[in-house]
Amino acid sequence: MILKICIQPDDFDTAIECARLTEGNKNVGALVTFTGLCRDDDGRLAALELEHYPGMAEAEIQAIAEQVQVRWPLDGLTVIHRIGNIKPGENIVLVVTASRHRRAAFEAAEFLMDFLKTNAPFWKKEHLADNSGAQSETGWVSANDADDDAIARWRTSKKT
Amino acid sequence: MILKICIQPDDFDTAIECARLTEGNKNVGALVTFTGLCRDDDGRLAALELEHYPGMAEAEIQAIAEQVQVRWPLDGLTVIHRIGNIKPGENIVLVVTASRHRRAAFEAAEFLMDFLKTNAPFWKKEHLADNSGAQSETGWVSANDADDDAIARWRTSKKT
Amino acid sequence: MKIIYFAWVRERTGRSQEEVDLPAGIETVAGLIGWLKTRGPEFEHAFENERFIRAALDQQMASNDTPLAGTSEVAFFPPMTGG
Amino acid sequence: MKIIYFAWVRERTGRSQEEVDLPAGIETVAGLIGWLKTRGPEFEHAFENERFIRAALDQQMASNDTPLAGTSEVAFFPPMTGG
Repeated sequence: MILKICIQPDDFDTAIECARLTEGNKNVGALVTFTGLCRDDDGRLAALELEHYPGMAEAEIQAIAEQVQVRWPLDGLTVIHRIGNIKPGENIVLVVTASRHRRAAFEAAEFLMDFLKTNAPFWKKEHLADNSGAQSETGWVSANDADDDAIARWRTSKKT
Repeated sequence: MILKICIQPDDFDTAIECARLTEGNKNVGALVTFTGLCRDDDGRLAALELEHYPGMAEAEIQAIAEQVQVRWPLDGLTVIHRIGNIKPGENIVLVVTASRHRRAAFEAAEFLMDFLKTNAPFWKKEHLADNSGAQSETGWVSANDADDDAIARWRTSKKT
Repeated sequence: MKIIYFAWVRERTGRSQEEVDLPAGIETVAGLIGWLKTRGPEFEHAFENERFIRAALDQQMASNDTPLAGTSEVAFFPPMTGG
Repeated sequence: MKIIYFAWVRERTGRSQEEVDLPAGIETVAGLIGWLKTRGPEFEHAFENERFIRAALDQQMASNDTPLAGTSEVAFFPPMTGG
């Protein structure tokens, strides 16, 4: 099982990350990628600023990755999270999962994103295109209930 | 909503297909790709031969894509299925979904693959590396119950 | 009426497609399969286990009792295994 | 003891990290927050709604009643919003 966890200011190349998980392993039948991009919310947003807790952020992703490996048989797992200033249309996060079968690859990627959102210490601050727009006091994005609901479903019942 | 459905002998370039769905649309926050690859089953397999029913295969994928669009708000959906001779390690099928939020992108891609497997008229024939190995009469892959179970879950209950 | 065969149904019948003149009284998919099986051992073999045969009428999935009336293209094939 | 602040907790307290000497009797996360709030209006403001404050002790998530004993690094931050 290949595992790569990386927190970096630079953009990533999804094709290269996919190739890393499949090259030389012809037992991979399913490859799933999730890319989270910075939306501009119909022009409202100029940029996102991504802050993280160095050390703990890597450790939390590692802990989630370990849970993933217990639940699903994977051949490879890659998580890359960008930090710093990110403009609309740019990549924020990449998850790649490789497995023999599609169900494991899909569920592992979804689980990892759900827990990363709620458990990994990253924070987003919005910089607006037009400062007259409605905004929270300081621009920091609030955590949302949907993300808490997303992780709850993995606890209450195993997906079938 | 951008929709592309293609059945072709040639390989596809996932990066190009992703770019088609995100370029010029800064409201895409989530991009999911599923790539199905030809496994060699620990060296057992020399190649897969993919046969399809021209016309009906495209129409069935189109019908599944329409169901997907009713259930999830997508910005883009791409399905490419290869036919002909495919060697271990090579790509067979690509699904790309683009949406504002990750749940829609994940579920739409998974739903599309589940129904494509069961409803789209494609058939796989195995060519073995070593003909002495166990094999069904003619090498044609049998449909498996897990795939029928996979589509049943979308009918009996909406995933939360 | 045009009949198309795919995968092992094609291999067993030894043809990928053919034009047939249906005898009177053949009105459903099941009736057509029954008649095809009388045409020789290769058809007997292809359709010996009807549980593994799927049929489409003009590219729409059909069941055993779907009427053939108005159909110009019938396809027979095993359960799908794409993706 | 080292204290680190992130996101709007950092902005409100006006510092990203500091070394503090804990007064005697401060034994839990809740106790530490209570004491920090006595240090000035910027801390009062940062911790005014404790429902939105998360704490980690040596990079492990902690709750209000987690004991501080043996901790060298405490972090305070809002609920996570990565991904």
